[in-house]
Amino acid sequence: MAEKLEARDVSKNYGGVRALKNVTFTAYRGKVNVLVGENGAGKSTLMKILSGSEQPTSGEIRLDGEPVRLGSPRDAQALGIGIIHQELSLFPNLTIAENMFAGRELRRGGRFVDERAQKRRTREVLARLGQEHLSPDTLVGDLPIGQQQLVEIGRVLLTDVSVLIMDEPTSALSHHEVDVLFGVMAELREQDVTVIYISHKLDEFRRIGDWVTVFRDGSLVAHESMSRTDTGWIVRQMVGRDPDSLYTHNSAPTGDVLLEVRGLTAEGPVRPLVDDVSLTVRAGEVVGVYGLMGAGRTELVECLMGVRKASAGTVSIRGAEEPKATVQARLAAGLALVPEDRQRDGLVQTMSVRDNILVSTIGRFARTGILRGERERRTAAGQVKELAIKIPGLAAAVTSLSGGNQQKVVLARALLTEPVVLLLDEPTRGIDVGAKAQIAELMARLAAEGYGVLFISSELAEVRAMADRVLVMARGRITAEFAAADVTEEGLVAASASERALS
Amino acid sequence: SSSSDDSSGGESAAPAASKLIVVITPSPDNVFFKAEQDAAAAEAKKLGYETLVLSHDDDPTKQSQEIDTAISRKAAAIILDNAGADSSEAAIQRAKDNKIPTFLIDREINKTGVAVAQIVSNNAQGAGLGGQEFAKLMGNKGEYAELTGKATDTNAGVRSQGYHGILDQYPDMKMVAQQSANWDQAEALQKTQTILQAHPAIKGIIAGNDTMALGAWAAVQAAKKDIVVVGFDGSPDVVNSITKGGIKATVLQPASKISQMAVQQADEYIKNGKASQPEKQSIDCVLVNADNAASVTDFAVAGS
Amino acid sequence: MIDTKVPAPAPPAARGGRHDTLARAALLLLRGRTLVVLVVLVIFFSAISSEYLTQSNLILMTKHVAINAILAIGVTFVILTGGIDLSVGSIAGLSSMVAGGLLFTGLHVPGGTVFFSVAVVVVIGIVVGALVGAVNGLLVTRFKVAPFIATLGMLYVARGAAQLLSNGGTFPDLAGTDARGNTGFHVIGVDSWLGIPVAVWIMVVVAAGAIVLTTKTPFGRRIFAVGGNERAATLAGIRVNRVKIAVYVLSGCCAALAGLLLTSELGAAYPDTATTYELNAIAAAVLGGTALAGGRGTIVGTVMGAFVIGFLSDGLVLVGVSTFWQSVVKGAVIVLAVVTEQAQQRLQSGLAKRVA
Amino acid sequence: MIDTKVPAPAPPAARGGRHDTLARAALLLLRGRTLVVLVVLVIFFSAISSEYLTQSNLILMTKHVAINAILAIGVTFVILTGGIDLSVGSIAGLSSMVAGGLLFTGLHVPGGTVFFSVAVVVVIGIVVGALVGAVNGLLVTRFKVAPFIATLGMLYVARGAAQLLSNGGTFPDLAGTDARGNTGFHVIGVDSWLGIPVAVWIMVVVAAGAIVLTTKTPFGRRIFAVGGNERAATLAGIRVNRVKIAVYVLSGCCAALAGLLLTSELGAAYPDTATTYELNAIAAAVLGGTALAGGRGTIVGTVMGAFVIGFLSDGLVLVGVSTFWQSVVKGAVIVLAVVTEQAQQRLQSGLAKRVA
Ligand SMILES: Nc1ncnc2c1ncn2[C@@H]1O[C@H](COP(=O)(O)OP(=O)(O)OP(=O)(O)O)[C@@H](O)[C@H]1O
Ligand SMILES: Nc1ncnc2c1ncn2[C@@H]1O[C@H](COP(=O)(O)OP(=O)(O)OP(=O)(O)O)[C@@H](O)[C@H]1O
Ligand SMILES: [Mg+2]
Ligand SMILES: [Mg+2]
Repeated sequence: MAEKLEARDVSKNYGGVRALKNVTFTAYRGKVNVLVGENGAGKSTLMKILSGSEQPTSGEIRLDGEPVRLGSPRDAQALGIGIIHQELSLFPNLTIAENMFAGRELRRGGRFVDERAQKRRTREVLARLGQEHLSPDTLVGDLPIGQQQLVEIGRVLLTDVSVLIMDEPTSALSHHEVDVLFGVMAELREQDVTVIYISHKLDEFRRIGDWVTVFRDGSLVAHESMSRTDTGWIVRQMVGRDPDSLYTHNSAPTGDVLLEVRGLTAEGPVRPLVDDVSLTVRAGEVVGVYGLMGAGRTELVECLMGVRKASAGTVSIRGAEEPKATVQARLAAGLALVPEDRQRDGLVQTMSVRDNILVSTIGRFARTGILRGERERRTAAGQVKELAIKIPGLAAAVTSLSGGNQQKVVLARALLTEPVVLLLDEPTRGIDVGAKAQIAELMARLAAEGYGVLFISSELAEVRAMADRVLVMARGRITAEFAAADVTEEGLVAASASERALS
Repeated sequence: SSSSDDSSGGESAAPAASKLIVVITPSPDNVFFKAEQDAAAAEAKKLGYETLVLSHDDDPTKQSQEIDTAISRKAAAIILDNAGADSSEAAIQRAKDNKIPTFLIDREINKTGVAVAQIVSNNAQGAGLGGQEFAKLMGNKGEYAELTGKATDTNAGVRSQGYHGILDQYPDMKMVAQQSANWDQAEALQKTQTILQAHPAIKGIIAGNDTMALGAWAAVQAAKKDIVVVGFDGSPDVVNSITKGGIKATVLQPASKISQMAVQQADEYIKNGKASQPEKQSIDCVLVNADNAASVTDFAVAGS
Repeated sequence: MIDTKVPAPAPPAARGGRHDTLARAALLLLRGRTLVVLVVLVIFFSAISSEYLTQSNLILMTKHVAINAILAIGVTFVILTGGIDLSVGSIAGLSSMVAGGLLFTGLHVPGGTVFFSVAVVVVIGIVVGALVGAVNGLLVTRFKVAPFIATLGMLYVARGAAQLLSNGGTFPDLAGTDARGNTGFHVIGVDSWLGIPVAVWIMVVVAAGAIVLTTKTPFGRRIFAVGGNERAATLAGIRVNRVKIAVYVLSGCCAALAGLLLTSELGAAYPDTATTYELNAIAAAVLGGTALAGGRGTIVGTVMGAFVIGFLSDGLVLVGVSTFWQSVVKGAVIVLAVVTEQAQQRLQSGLAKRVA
Repeated sequence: MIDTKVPAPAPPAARGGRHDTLARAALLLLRGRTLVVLVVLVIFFSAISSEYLTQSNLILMTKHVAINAILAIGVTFVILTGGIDLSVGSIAGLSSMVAGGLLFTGLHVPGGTVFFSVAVVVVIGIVVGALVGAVNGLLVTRFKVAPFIATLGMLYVARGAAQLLSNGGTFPDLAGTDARGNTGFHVIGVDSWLGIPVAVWIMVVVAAGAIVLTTKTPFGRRIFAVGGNERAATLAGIRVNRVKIAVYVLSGCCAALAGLLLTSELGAAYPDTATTYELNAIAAAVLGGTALAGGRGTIVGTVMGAFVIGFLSDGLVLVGVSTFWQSVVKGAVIVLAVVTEQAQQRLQSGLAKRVA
């Protein structure tokens, strides 16, 4: 088997943090090389080094056996290495077509941009990704995050790459889109392209991967042909324990209705984004909302939280209607939201871990108007311990955490507001199995303590495992409802493609 | 002078259709220019003209655009306190090309034959008076500082030279600091305070105009020192200070009188099609000190 | 400062509808945004003064607009990348003084004084602007100085340099002499061609070039990319630093050109040329819909913005509003124009929905 | 303009090391950032002039710094939320004229003229600043006008209003009379207490208050959150609009206070008071490490920045540098100070690594 791209003895330090410790990693030509590991294990760091956007502290990179210098993303591109970054790197102010060709525009007459050709090829790529209905002239900033991810993927497909790195490309994709993407990857493999694929979705990558490499704590702990592994083995390598109790299922008895939504509607540019939605969440209940990308689930929770204006409908919390529909009022009434896009809506990037955890409830830490630092520190430290957030210190910049740990910071903030009903929008997106298990456990625990939990997920396995009750959304409407016992994959998939509202 | 000929020459100016006189001066937030504007506008009204009063804020470009406006409104005449001796010429020429006569007040330009009249107070003579009085007040000896106006303004240079024409003749008078305070009161205050730090033995401060003199005086008062301050303009605030024994002297420019003269000459020019006076007319300044301050009102000394 | 105020334009209409020709027309009108404000201004002033809407006054006002429009176009390039250029007024002053000095006193070299032809002087003036712009660009990219600070520093340095060139004095006569072979500087600022001032032609050429550059070339796309998401631009292999340096150079060139036009019009170069013009230039860009956060804006909008500001100022002068009120009205209109635009945009996306 | 230039602070040292006491000391020194520039300036000027480092000159320079520092503290609040306030100079001018008018001509009411005591006049002056700030805040929040434009408009409007109050004139004498019960305005700008000018005491109080507000109160945290990520702040339940209005009001109050100090010191109110002071105030904030993108900065840094600018300007006057060179040097030092800071920060994070 031919080694295509190798990292030899690579280390990377960020200040005091050792993100990679003497890692030697090999990607084979014409194979799908899967990389897995817990949040913060160093996967993205290695990929950034292989694509030229970070420099290793020590070690060397070899391409086709030759040592190469990857001083910038340009160098890597010139050598045929393309990457889809974990954090989307698109231009919200440009159209899809412009995004696809940013930095390498097609030219006409040598001097001008050939827009026609760009749009044509953009349409081709969109069609290849099953998005033929998207116009190349749409502004990327107007797209939901899932379609943005597809644009990001499309951009790399347009280049002539011999190595394609994909850092969690499917985190925002629906089942169907993942299938399309895997089809594309299979084609690429046929064309002898080397794919490096990072994912936290065990069941997914087992379908496509040829080789699997496991990272833990900045080191490479295992490297094996996919056929010689099973899910249990991978999880054992990752978290160092047995995977039997991955998802904790809630078993708390249900109590009073905590959240009651009647006829909630939010207008959209074309049709209502949220269309006459009614639902209830009871104490001790974990309700999952399943649906495809664009189903309007994010909009639903945004309306509930008061970030988005509803045009009709009522929201009652603990039996009392909350008419003001501002974020403050809904927070006070007992709702808290962990948003889907943590970079955009969750984190305050300029603040420390501590300040991010406390920002919603900061008013509580003041006596006669002055903050009490010790209480702040203790509370934040308590949350860090409770949610097992991996941080260098409370004063560390929140941007220096890995994605999963950032997610936990936002969760910690929401929990501090002492909500009655917790709204979680894709809480497990980009989170490793260990953390997923923790979040499942946490949801179960909260339910047991008498909270209500409403969570959004696009992963079938996850909704099935974690929810007591599953609502399915399509085109802004609730199209089906299942009790935990009755959930079937077929039922969910059929309902999420349904046109008819559940009456 | 010879220049008045070519401007009044053959063009038998048909009685101007327009009865509009455009008055353009620096910003009226300096009382001096305010007095200038008011006097010109009043005189023009008295003679039956409409007026358009504009301010160029010492920006020749803005002035040029305002002259364009005067041209497009077909003004009968322009009364102008210009924004720069050299940078105003082209615009005035443009007015002339469009048969609109310009009457300069307060500040000259470096060329003749473009404007019909240049009625200015004699800054050099005035500065001489101011310098003399300053030397006398200092007893012809001691350290002093000078605050000059905006370096790009001609009058700042003329006045400074006028002061030095006198002061440099006294070997015992020593200028230890010279700074531009850009005609500004607050800047004069802070710069004077700093200068007094560097040179505690200073006995006098001579300023290029009255606002700077007021700023310097505030600094002197705060430092509780006995220092002679002399200004230039004859503005009411400084005259008032002189009567109270604060600032010691200033040089009065007859602003209102100059404006009135300019409007009257414009009126004659409009009616007769030629200039009644030579182009360059210089009006002498008057020294104001404790002796005559009481008789000064609105830029004029009673009885002069 | 992050400015997320400018709402994303509504997604383009996908399907045609029937009875909405009216809504469609209204939409077209509203897309013209700043144009509406301009039209209101013109109607207002021509109601007050019969002189306002004459051909000669319109030409005159357009000539006055030209200077600010050229400055504003340069600044727009910089703002599109997410930067700002506060030094354009000072650059205009500096290149004015350089050109003035070369025309009036010539260049002293060992063995005498050299005079250049007007064309060479103009080129040198623009090169000076480009160089100062390059320094701004280097400060922002290589030395990582915030654009606001780098160009604020340059505002002082370039102005000081302009004053030092003549020790504060004015170069009074730029007509040149035949003997020196440097006559004709008045052409760009004073003369007309086909009844339109040359300065206006120059503005048209600059604007046309800038429109092509921003909308039709790869470089233009990269400007928007850098302003939209700098990190993504780097990852996409765009040489972000080069793009940034280039926009400051462009801005410097435009500023220098504006300074030369002003100087030619005045027939004299003085070191305070174009003081505080940077604020008007930035205001024109933002009035025209350029977002200070970068990534959004058009040259056409900027030029419209310059027209609004210029037609307003000249109108106030023409009808004889007092200086103090001019200041108040100008400030109020700048704000109102933007507020109106917000309202328009809301209306616009409402209409877009109906049309769709 | 997005400014991501200020690198994230290095993570604090997690584990102690042994032989790095030296590195640790160097690190402490470098955390003082702007302080280093200030020290260099002081050493430089006192080497040239023996008067520079005298007690009386230090007191005087600090008094001059006070005005700009107070303006800059106000502006810092606004910049921390990601906005900008260009109107502070004009607000200072307006409140100066309001106070001057009340002291000199009194308030005309039906039946006569009312004079207020100095304390009341000062309060009214500050309330005027607060109101103008509130208008800025409303424009930015409710009408969604970009802060740059809203406050640029206000720059013109407030200045015009100040001029209209006296029709351009100066209120020459603010001493008041016993009969009117309005003497004592000189206290804040002229007098001293314990050998230190009252203006300096006021600056110390304002700075102390601002430090407590930004670092020790929930409101301060919210300012940083809004500046760091407005959407996240909204979702975290922060009333973003209230916070923004509040910072503009604070900025208006600080500007008004600075205007009153300046007026008291001059003993006269004129409508051009504090023209263009906004640039110095913003420069001080940015020199002190405040990021124009919002979310990062300290009041201590801002005050240090004001000291750098003030000590530099006064030093140049003291040693008798010509006006033109003052402009050049000032611009160069502003840029250099920021460049130096970049270098320091790189060095600093290098050291932090060693210490960690
Ligand atoms: N710019 C940075 N500064 C400091 N530390 C960093 C930086 N980037 C990453 N790290 C640290 O490096 C380690 C590895 O991070 P990396 O992003 O590579 O993890 P990952 O395996 O991709 O995790 P995830 O699955 O959550 O994406 C983490 O501990 C993280 O905190
Ligand atoms: N494929 C699509 N075609 C047309 N419009 C779409 C599509 N995808 C998304 N949208 C638009 O975005 C809206 C909601 O998208 P969004 O992704 O926020 O919903 P969601 O259910 O939260 O999905 P996600 O799984 O991404 O969280 C849709 O109602 C629609 O207006
Ligand atoms: Mg990662
Ligand atoms: Mg969603």
